[in-house]
Amino acid sequence: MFSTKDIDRHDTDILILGTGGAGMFAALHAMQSAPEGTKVTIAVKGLIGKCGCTRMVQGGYNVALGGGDSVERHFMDTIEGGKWLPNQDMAWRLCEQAVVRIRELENEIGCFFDRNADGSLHQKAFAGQTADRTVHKGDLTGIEIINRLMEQVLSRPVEKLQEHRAIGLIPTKDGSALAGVLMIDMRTGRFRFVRAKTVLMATGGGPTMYKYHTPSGDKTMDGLAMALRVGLPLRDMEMVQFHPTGLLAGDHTRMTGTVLEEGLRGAGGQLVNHAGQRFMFDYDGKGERATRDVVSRGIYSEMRKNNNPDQEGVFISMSHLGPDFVREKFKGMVKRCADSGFDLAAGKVEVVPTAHYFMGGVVVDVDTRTAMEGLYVAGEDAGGAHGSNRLGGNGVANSTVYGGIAGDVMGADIRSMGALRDPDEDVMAAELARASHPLTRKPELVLPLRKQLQEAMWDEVGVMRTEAGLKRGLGRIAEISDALGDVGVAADNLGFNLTWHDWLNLRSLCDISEVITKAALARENSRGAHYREDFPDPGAMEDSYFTVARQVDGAVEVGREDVQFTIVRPGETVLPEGEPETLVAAQ
Amino acid sequence: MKVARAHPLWLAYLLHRLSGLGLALFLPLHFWVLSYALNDAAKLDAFLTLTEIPLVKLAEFGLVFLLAVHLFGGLRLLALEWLPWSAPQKTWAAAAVAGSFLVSTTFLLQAI
Amino acid sequence: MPERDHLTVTVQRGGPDAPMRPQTFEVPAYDNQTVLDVVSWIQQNADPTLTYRFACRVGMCGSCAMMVNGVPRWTCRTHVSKVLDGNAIEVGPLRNLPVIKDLAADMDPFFDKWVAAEGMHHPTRTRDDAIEAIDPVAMERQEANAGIECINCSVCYSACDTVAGNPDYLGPAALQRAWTLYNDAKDADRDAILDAVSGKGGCHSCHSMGSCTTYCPNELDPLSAIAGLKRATAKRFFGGRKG
Amino acid sequence: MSEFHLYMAQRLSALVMAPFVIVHIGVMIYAIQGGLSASEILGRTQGSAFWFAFYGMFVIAVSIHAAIGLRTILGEWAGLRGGARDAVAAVIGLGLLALGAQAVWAVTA
Ligand SMILES: Cc1cc2nc3c(=O)[nH]c(=O)nc-3n(C[C@H](O)[C@H](O)[C@H](O)COP(=O)(O)OP(=O)(O)OC[C@H]3O[C@@H](n4cnc5c(N)ncnc54)[C@H](O)[C@@H]3O)c2cc1C
Ligand code: HEM
Ligand code: SF4
Ligand code: F3S
Ligand code: FES
Repeated sequence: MFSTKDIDRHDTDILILGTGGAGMFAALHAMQSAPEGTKVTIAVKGLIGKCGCTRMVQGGYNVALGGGDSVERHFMDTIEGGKWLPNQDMAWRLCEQAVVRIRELENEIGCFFDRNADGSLHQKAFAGQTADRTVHKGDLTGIEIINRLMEQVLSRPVEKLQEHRAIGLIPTKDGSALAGVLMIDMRTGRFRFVRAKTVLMATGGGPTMYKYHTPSGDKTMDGLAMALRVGLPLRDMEMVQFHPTGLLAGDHTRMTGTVLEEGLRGAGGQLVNHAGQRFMFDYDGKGERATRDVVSRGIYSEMRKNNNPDQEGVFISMSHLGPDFVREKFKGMVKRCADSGFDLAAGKVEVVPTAHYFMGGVVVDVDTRTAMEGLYVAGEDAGGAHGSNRLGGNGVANSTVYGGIAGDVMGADIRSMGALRDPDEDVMAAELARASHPLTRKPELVLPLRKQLQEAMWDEVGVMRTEAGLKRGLGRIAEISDALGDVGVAADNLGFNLTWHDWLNLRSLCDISEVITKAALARENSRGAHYREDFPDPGAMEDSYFTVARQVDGAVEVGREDVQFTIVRPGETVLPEGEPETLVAAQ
Repeated sequence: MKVARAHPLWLAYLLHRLSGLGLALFLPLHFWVLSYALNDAAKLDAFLTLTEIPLVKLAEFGLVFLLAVHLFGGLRLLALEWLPWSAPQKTWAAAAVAGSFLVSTTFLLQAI
Repeated sequence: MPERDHLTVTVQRGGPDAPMRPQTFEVPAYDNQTVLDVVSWIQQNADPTLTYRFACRVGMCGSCAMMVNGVPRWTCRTHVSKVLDGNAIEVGPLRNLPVIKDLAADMDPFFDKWVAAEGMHHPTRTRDDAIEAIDPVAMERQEANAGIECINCSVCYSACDTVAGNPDYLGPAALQRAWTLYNDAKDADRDAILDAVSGKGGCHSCHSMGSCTTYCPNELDPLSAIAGLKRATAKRFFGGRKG
Repeated sequence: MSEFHLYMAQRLSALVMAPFVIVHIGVMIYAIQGGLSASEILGRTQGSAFWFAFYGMFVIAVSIHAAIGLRTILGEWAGLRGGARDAVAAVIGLGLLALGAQAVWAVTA
């Protein structure tokens, strides 16, 4: 129904997809490093700075700023937290550059983070950290970071393509380099192809294919699905981090899945099951204060024991701490719950583990380069820095550090690049056909299929996995994916047509769900966020491998590669001798 | 689509604007009447006897009310804008209205 | 259990090409239901062409603001029971902004004005310098903190009748940001800020009508921030400029 | 004149008027006792340099103040913009000034 002649053509020099911490830092750095006159364009699925997850960061930003803490210590925590799977060079660069980036955020971008009485930055310790390291602005750190970044970007001469959704990476005819990106101008419903010498993909992953999930609604794995289609390798794709306490309010409300903050458990919040009993001590000596993955599995196990269909989750109860205390200490959270009809301070609130962050992503080097010339990936879309688990506070550090690096590198690389590359028109036509496919089918509701996928992923590829379940999951995903091919969207009104985009979202989610499931099958041990009931042991750390998935001839294949211990080997440390194990008083 | 906006400060704004507008419309009339004095004090007197009529009295009351309400409302705004505090605005708005009522009622009582 | 099983929801439809017109839907009622859920239900089940905007679902991104029964609100954080008028709700796009389609407003003018008000940090230091020590309880800092959690949702901008009457007016959120920066010890260019808010449509256009402060879902107080700017500009006029 | 200067002019003229208005209302309350008469008014004011200055400044301030105020209202409620609005406001201001001057002259000369 559409031909490539219907595509608006557009040129730029540097194109950035997404405006989270990664995308915006890339734009700012690209403008600093690129030669005079370079055109920088930002294309984003929502409004600049108002979509994505960086804005939703609550807890804060990990950075070693001395006072006993060191880059080495931050690095060791990151490696141990990731259960020795991280790419060590990436993890090191993350920890090292976070120090520069936080100064940039404060001094150049204008963020103001919480201070101690003496005027220095206040830092606290998230679970899994051996020093008070997390810089924050109350529990609304992301708002401060993204608002300030947004102002800087908006006040500079960047070309802005808002509500432009990337749908396909279009390589050159020989496939060796990227020519540009095909998008939909969502407001008009028209296709637009943007050529660029370098493209940063910073679309932020987002495991929203689970029944319960925390990320913002615009994140649907589009970037990883695009990368998969052009044949790029994706690593650690089985690693989905669940946050233990997502709000459970029924499947008719978008509130379901949103995070109830970690601090509630830290402050003494209790988890009780359907029988009204506390259970976390049955699973871990630290009870509710255990790490995210442990608590998530505890809750998941309790949920399985209960077969009362009216009550799915467990409850978090704060009232024993005194409603006034809770109201005072967790003002924002209590208000949020109250706005949506729950009494967190005096009552109890039903919770479930909720898919929160995606550790997997495109294989990149420490300079954010990919295997395809002209394509760079940073932020949650890139794999490697976190291994099997992301420490609280390392997510936003990762996106801002590597976004900035991507900007620097693109600005430098562009100097040696000649003309814009010409796209492979066949790939373009295929991507166009793919995106307009539903417009040729009989209109039906998209929502039921999305719900089915979310159920399937939660049931079979969720907090605890087995081979049988994963295989069932593959079958269910394939069925849903096929069914989606028959669901149409009315083509007469494509301007800002959310239902068309729901369809495209589900397409990306189905594609990546399959990869997650296959990677989960390939990992026959339990590490970090990935737990196999049939292989509960972590395996020998020295023999650590990571999974690499790629699409070959239309089929997803998953292989394993050995982790290179380029900086530190399991059992060793880069901390100087005699350093205490932890600097945090009581954890 | 209707727009909800009837909160105290907005009403105070509207009152201030309408009173200012009212005064501005009345002012030329006021000047014109006074100018009568230039040619003929008797004419002015004739006009002033009108003020004995209850309806005119009421209008006068309204005028003084407008002036008072605008004065106090204006002082409230000046205080808000230029003094280094921003006390609870609603109280000030209310106080301004109350003050004007007080003054205008005094005036009315005196006039009768 | 909900008392009623359906809500009557009137949605304003249209855009630049089609004049706005109301359309009414019957939407199933649930216990836990926000206005965003209601709007989503219509798009997902009744009319797939309905356009609206949201992202975070929890009151952090400020994308989902709409007029609900005449009041601008974050729809993701507004429980239906709070706004129900009898059994009905009327939802429309934010006021004072161009409509792109249905419930999605064009927020560009809002952000253009944010920038026009010099709503961005003017650095004194670089990434190579240490982070400045700042007394967290200093008066100035408290003043800056007061407005810092604004999520630029444009609710205040939609509530303000000065914006409605004066297209040049920068509006409460942009001006509040300017005031925050003016009080930020780290900001290098306070004069630029005062210049930016003293021009056409600047802080002096505000009539202190306070709809911004009344309706800000974040409980911020742009009214007082704008008064602060007026005070600072007047002070500068009389020669008492501050450091 | 920039918006800011108009603002300052309006606020300063308001400040000037505030005591005048209070005195004015006070005088009225006092004067109205027993009814108003021209001779009473003129007796008080005629030939008085004080009342001349008092009402003179009042008139100047109110002309400035009201003209700027009406200019704002014309913009916001009547949709008048640019030069047209400024011109109308100027005419209003000068008109008020002329009428006011005449009145002051009448009662104090
Ligand atoms: C509730 C919550 C709390 C969190 N708290 C913390 C914390 O305390 N500390 C921490 O370190 N991390 C935290 N994280 C994780 C952190 O938010 C992420 O790691 C980080 O923000 C990711 O940044 P990003 O730039 O990669 O992606 P994002 O900020 O998610 O941005 C992605 C961007 O890509 C755009 N996009 C998506 N698809 C497309 C497309 N097809 N075309 C064009 N644009 C597209 C999106 O609209 C968005 O603008 C939290 C996450 C959530 C959800
Ligand atoms: C007594 C002293 C007075 C004070 C303290 C005062 C104060 C003010 C102030 C502060 C404003 C600005 C309101 C705003 O911009 O929101 C204003 C507006 C106005 N004033 Fe006065 N004023 C006084 C007398 C008068 C008089 C006597 C008149 C009429 C002739 C008048 C007419 C107006 C008008 C028309 C406006 C515009 C209203 C608006 O913009 O909403 N004022 N006044
Ligand atoms: S001040 Fe409040 S209402 Fe206005 S944009 Fe900021 S958060 Fe929204
Ligand atoms: S509502 Fe508008 S007029 Fe001023 S006080 Fe707020 S900006
Ligand atoms: S969806 Fe983000 S504030 Fe409502």
